[in-house]
Amino acid sequence: MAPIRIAVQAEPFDAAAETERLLAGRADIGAVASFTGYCRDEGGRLAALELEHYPGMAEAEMGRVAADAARRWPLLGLTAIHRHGLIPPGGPIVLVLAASSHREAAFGAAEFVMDFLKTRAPFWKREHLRDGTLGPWVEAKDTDDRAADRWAAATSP
Amino acid sequence: MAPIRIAVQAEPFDAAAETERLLAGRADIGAVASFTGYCRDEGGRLAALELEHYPGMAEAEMGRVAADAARRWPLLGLTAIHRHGLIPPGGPIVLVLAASSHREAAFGAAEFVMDFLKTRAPFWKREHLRDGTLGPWVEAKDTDDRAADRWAAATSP
Amino acid sequence: MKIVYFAWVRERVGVPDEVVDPPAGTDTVADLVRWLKGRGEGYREAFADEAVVRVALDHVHARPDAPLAGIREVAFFPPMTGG
Amino acid sequence: MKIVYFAWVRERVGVPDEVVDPPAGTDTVADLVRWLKGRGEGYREAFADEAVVRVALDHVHARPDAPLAGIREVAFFPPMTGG
Repeated sequence: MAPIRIAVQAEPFDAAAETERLLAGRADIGAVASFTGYCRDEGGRLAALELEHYPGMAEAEMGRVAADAARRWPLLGLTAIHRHGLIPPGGPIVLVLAASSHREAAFGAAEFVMDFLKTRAPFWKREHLRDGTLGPWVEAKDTDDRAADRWAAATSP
Repeated sequence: MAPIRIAVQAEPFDAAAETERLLAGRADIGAVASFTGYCRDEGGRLAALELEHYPGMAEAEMGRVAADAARRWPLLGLTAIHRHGLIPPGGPIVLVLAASSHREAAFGAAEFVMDFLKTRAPFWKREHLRDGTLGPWVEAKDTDDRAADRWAAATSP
Repeated sequence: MKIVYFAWVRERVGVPDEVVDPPAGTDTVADLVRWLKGRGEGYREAFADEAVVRVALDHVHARPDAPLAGIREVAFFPPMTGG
Repeated sequence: MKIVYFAWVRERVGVPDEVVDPPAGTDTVADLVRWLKGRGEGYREAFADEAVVRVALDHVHARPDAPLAGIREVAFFPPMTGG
């Protein structure tokens, strides 16, 4: 099983350092696919996103999603980090890194993990607006459920 | 059209700096998908990969692939950097970064660019072996042609 | 049994967590929700659309018909919007 | 007209590039390959399997039936293996 690293933290992550950690001491990795999700300013409306999470379950569920990916693709490493707390526009929210010998597995696993983090990891976004008021909780998107569902239909590689 | 940056160079690239360059001064980017390809040691057999390229056409073809991706997905930035020369095991060969508001476009564009760089950009790999001899030119893989071909079949998003 | 609430479910209920002692016969998640809705206006608002509220038992996603026997922590929350 | 060669096509031909003056009637890429194969053993080896060797005209991928009129640089090379 590939080395899996899961973290839930308030502070920003360092994607370059996390990539180095995946690669350290090995020369069998041919491909690293990564995804970073950022807070958008929504056309200047947003002062920040607040991310509430369920401590304990967030790590556990991210670990389950990562283990599913590691069973599905021949991975050489998988890292998933999700932040909580107040994140200003432009700030990073989530990082997923997937390492493999070949690019198909790296891309597949990174997309899979992102799709399931969105629909299964217990995090909730709320908008803080530029006018000082508290905006609504962000609503879940049907497109995210469909993105996650497509993996059930796909043949396992 | 998204800002497109193409580079063909001997020296290593800095993925973190390239990501910063994509993000600089804007807060409408919600997603950056990236791919880095590395030289594998092939079980200890390899001393280095030599990458020959066709100067001028390499940049032109990478630019055409990137422009195709930018027409196909709503991108906010796209970077593709390919190295040439001798690259030791563990060394980075190629970097693709795709920025968008949402993750589907970022992942799709990064995969598309990698698939077409593999089959269309004029680079050729040759193995330098640990025993000091020059190994064979790497043969093109049918799986790479099939990976590129699937985009013709896929419905444009 | 400890119950924890998150996001707008937490806001409507009015507390982030509580320890409850539901009556005998509260065997499933659905039974627990029915009992909670009898406890006040906030609970009724939180569970107004039961199909929307998600539940986890001891940190694992579960369905309304899941049994509560042996469970230490029940969590109620809206659909997730992380990532 | 300048011709450039890469990877094992270059090695078999024996030079990285050359300027050639093919005879009248050399209208397409296929005509040029036929003429080159008459120039010596290295060329015959390089183009032994014509279906494998790729061609680009002025930095753009092309097919064997592509016309050469107005082209300044023709490139021959194996299937690409970058990325």
